[in-house]
Amino acid sequence: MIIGGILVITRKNAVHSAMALITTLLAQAGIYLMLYAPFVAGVQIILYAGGIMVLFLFVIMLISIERNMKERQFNKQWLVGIAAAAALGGLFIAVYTKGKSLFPEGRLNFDEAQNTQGVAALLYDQHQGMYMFSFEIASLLLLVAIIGAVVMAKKRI
Amino acid sequence: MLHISTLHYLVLGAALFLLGVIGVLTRRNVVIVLMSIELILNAVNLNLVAFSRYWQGIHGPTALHGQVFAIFVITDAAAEAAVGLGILIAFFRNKETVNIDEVNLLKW
Amino acid sequence: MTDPNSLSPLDLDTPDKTFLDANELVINMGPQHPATHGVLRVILRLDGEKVLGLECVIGYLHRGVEKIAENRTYTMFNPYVDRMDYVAAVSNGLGYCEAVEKLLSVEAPPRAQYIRVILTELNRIASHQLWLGTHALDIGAITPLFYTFRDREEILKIFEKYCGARLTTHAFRIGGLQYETYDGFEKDVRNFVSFVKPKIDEYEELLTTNRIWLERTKGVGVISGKDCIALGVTGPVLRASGVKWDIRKALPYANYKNFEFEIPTGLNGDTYDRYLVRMVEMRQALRIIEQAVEGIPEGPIIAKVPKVMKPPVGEVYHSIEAPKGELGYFIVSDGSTQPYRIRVRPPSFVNLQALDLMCRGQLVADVIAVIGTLDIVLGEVDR
Amino acid sequence: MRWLIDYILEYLKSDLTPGGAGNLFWITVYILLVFVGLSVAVICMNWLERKILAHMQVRLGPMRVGPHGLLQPIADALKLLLKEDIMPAEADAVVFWVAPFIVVLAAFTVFVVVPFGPTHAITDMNIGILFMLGVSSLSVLGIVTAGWASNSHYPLIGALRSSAQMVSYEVAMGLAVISVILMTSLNAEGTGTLSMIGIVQAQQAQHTWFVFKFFPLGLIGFFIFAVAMVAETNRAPFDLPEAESELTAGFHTEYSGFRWSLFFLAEYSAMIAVSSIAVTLWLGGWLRPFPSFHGPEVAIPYFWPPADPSAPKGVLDLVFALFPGITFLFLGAMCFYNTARMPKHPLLKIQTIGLAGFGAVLALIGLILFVPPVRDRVGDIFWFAAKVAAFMYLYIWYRGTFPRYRFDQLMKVGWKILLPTGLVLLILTAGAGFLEDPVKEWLKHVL
Repeated sequence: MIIGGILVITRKNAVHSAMALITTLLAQAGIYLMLYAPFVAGVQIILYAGGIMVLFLFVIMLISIERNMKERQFNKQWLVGIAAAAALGGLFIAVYTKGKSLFPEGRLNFDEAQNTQGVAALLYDQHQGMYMFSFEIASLLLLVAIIGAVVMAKKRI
Repeated sequence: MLHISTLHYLVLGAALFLLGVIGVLTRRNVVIVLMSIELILNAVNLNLVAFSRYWQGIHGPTALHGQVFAIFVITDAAAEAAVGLGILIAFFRNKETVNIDEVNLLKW
Repeated sequence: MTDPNSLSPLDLDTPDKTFLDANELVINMGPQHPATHGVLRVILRLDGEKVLGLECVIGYLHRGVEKIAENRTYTMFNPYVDRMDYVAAVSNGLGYCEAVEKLLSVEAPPRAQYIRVILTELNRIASHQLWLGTHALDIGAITPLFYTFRDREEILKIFEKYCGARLTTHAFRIGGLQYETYDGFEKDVRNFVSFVKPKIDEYEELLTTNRIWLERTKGVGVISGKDCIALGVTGPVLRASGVKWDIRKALPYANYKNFEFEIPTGLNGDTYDRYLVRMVEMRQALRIIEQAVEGIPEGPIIAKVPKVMKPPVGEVYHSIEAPKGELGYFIVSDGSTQPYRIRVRPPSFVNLQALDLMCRGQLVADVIAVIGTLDIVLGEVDR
Repeated sequence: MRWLIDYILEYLKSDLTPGGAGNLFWITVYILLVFVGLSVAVICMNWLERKILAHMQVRLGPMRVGPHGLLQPIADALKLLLKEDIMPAEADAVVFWVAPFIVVLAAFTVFVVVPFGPTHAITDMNIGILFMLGVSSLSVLGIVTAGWASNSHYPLIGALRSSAQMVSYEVAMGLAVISVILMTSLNAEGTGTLSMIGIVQAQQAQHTWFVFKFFPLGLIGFFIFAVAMVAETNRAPFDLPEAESELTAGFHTEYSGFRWSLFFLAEYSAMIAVSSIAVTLWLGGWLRPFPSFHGPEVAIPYFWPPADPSAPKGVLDLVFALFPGITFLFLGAMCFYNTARMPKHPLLKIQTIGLAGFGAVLALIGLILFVPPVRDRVGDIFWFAAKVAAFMYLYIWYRGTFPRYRFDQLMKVGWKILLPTGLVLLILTAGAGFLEDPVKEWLKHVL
């Protein structure tokens, strides 16, 4: 997964990057399964790997990339960028070493079959569902995104 | 046998996040920058799901708030990718490049 | 009618700058393309999938038939015409023989006339069947091809029994026929008529009300009657645009005036109408054949023609209604045994000129449908 | 050694899928079985398509290799394997190599959750249908990359077309599937299921196939899915990506030999996969026709008692249980009939013997299927396979009958007809499910 991530940001060819990202995403779906989150895993496969990545590949193919490949791949602030990232990494390491004792070791086993229903209950149920409103907002967001994307990409409106 | 605890997932998430950050900050190709953003979102998702499981350990199997959040994040990522790529196409049509350094005009 | 600012083939070399934003994308279709019916090359100017214009590049099958005629005697040239529109060889032969007969001022005896009509109409059906099969194949329906080929086989069998050849028949001679009909010719023809009638219903059943077929053909490649006349388009294409023009009725040749038949016309001039017109034409051809078989008179099959043909000095133009449109022969004689010049007016060649007009504003997939519906034979286009 | 045998035998007593029981040995066995079965099915499908299409088109089809061309697919496979594997010089080597494998992997992985019977599935995932849709959508990636890596115009256009087509029709497909998932939730607890086995069990519990549920609604959903699945697998009349008259062969134009055969394999197994989704969701999966009618209980036919004493003992049960065996016997009899019709010619002697042998094998399989333990276990698989086979026949039939859609028309059908219909259907299904019980109550009240 990490290898996939590294490949994503280092490949010259955008298609190769996309393939690496797909690998990463699928690996992540596997990790979700390990975390007893099969519904999220399924959504991950359908939406990310099946939907978003196809979109990416589409765009990569629409815009010709041959010329870009000959150009410099990294921008001028690459040193600064890596330094910033390293600083962030240092922060993470510090936090995790400090907080290591907070997390319990050991495995928890749950009934997988309840997962989807549980997620759905949180989203839709009248009594426990606390995310109903957010869900509607998300659908609105998607609508806005559709309109935005169409407006942006259309040649003549 | 080493048991995988929440921390391991967090570390993995952090690593992915860092890779994403590096990608966003250093690459010039807009497509790859967008893909790096996806990577960041995924890292966050991983954390959310891992925490959700941690939370389940404390509050019982129906405490799936993290997973619900992850689904929201995926939704958001889809919207972001669509709009981002739309902008990219519009941009490419006008300037015939996908180089992010060239994106320096507020209007054309 | 080529557009003066249409591009020359050389323009293909200019690279399409951007795939996405190219206002014009130039694509070369053919000459080795499965849907161009042989060796037609079409240069398409596209906006996305929309056709802005196109240019046909022809000549890949040029054999100089007209030039050959100048070095052959009238009799010797007769077989060559079969090779032009090789799916309707009998019609070509009929046109040529009648043109020369006109030049010589002879007339074929009535028995020969009747048999000529039968064979020509049989060939019209065969040609339309071949067109239907390949046209449907281009649009994606594979099955009609096999049905039409199965039934066309029966026609070819009759030809083979009659003159020994299936495709390039060389059935007629100047002045009449070479061969007397074989025993059972009339029975074969009658059997064929009753055999093929339900088969035509079968083709129609497969296609006429097929939703996808309707969507692919209705409103595709529309051409108005006025444009057809301006471009000289003839045949089913012209009739589908609503112009009632059929040389068999308008300038009767052979003995078509003896037969009762109708000329189908379309309303919209689109691909679907052309399809319907051809389907009706097949039925009308069967009607003519039925009448002709009933009325074959006894008598000689060839008029008195000199062994060595030396037509008087002069020129003659004679045209017939071939399956694809008006097939005309313009013959100039200098009094010798060889024609001074023969010019063929091939229907396919003239009809092909309408392709550009019919395809403008359509999609790429429609270009294939339109090429199919024009029913061109490259052997005739290039000669 | 002892524990291993126990481990193996233990599973046979359980009524779980191997994945559910967590039994690695049987998982492996099932995976191998499914893989081999699928490959054989693809081979049969190849032969059948050529034969059936040929007979629809008044031709004979393959007749040379083996009796009635029975060995033709094997000859084809051999030819493909021995062919030179050409890679265009300008192609992107890695992607070009990987693309066919992505497609094949996506097509085969789907079968992990396909339920051939209540216990005959590799595993029963609780997100089964989601998994199937997701993984089958991954094949788009393979197709896009294949088209792109070929670095040629026609494959690229073909790939773009086919991916646009697949993505569009996935939406309609998903809506139709959701309406079924809604139907599964109409039970006492009010909880639906995404599991493939669960969906079939819901149909069993509700005593109806979902095609007939809420009468026109289930049928409409099924129809939407049936159209979308043809488009999804790029078959006629939606075979634009492979439109020969326009784009030669679509995204796999530049492929040859083994790699091309992988695409071929993937196409056919994807067809089987989507058909099995349709069968599971609408046509009651492994359930035999009229699963809730057992007929009068009879004792006479019980000279072959079923292995499971608790199984229903109706006449209909027995009749349907004998079906698989009878089918194979019938096929065997057909072979013998054709053997008798074979022209008597010394050159055809081997062919005649081969056909007779094939008939004998089929008849033997038929006889084995009558043996009670086998009969009980195989019945489910037989019905499932029979329903899938009906879909395969439909595929061939479409191909023989329909012209091809134009690309804009295809998109119009997907977005303007199927998608709105699917949305309305979803709302109506939800409404019907909501109103079902009140209306029943009301009717009881009124009557």
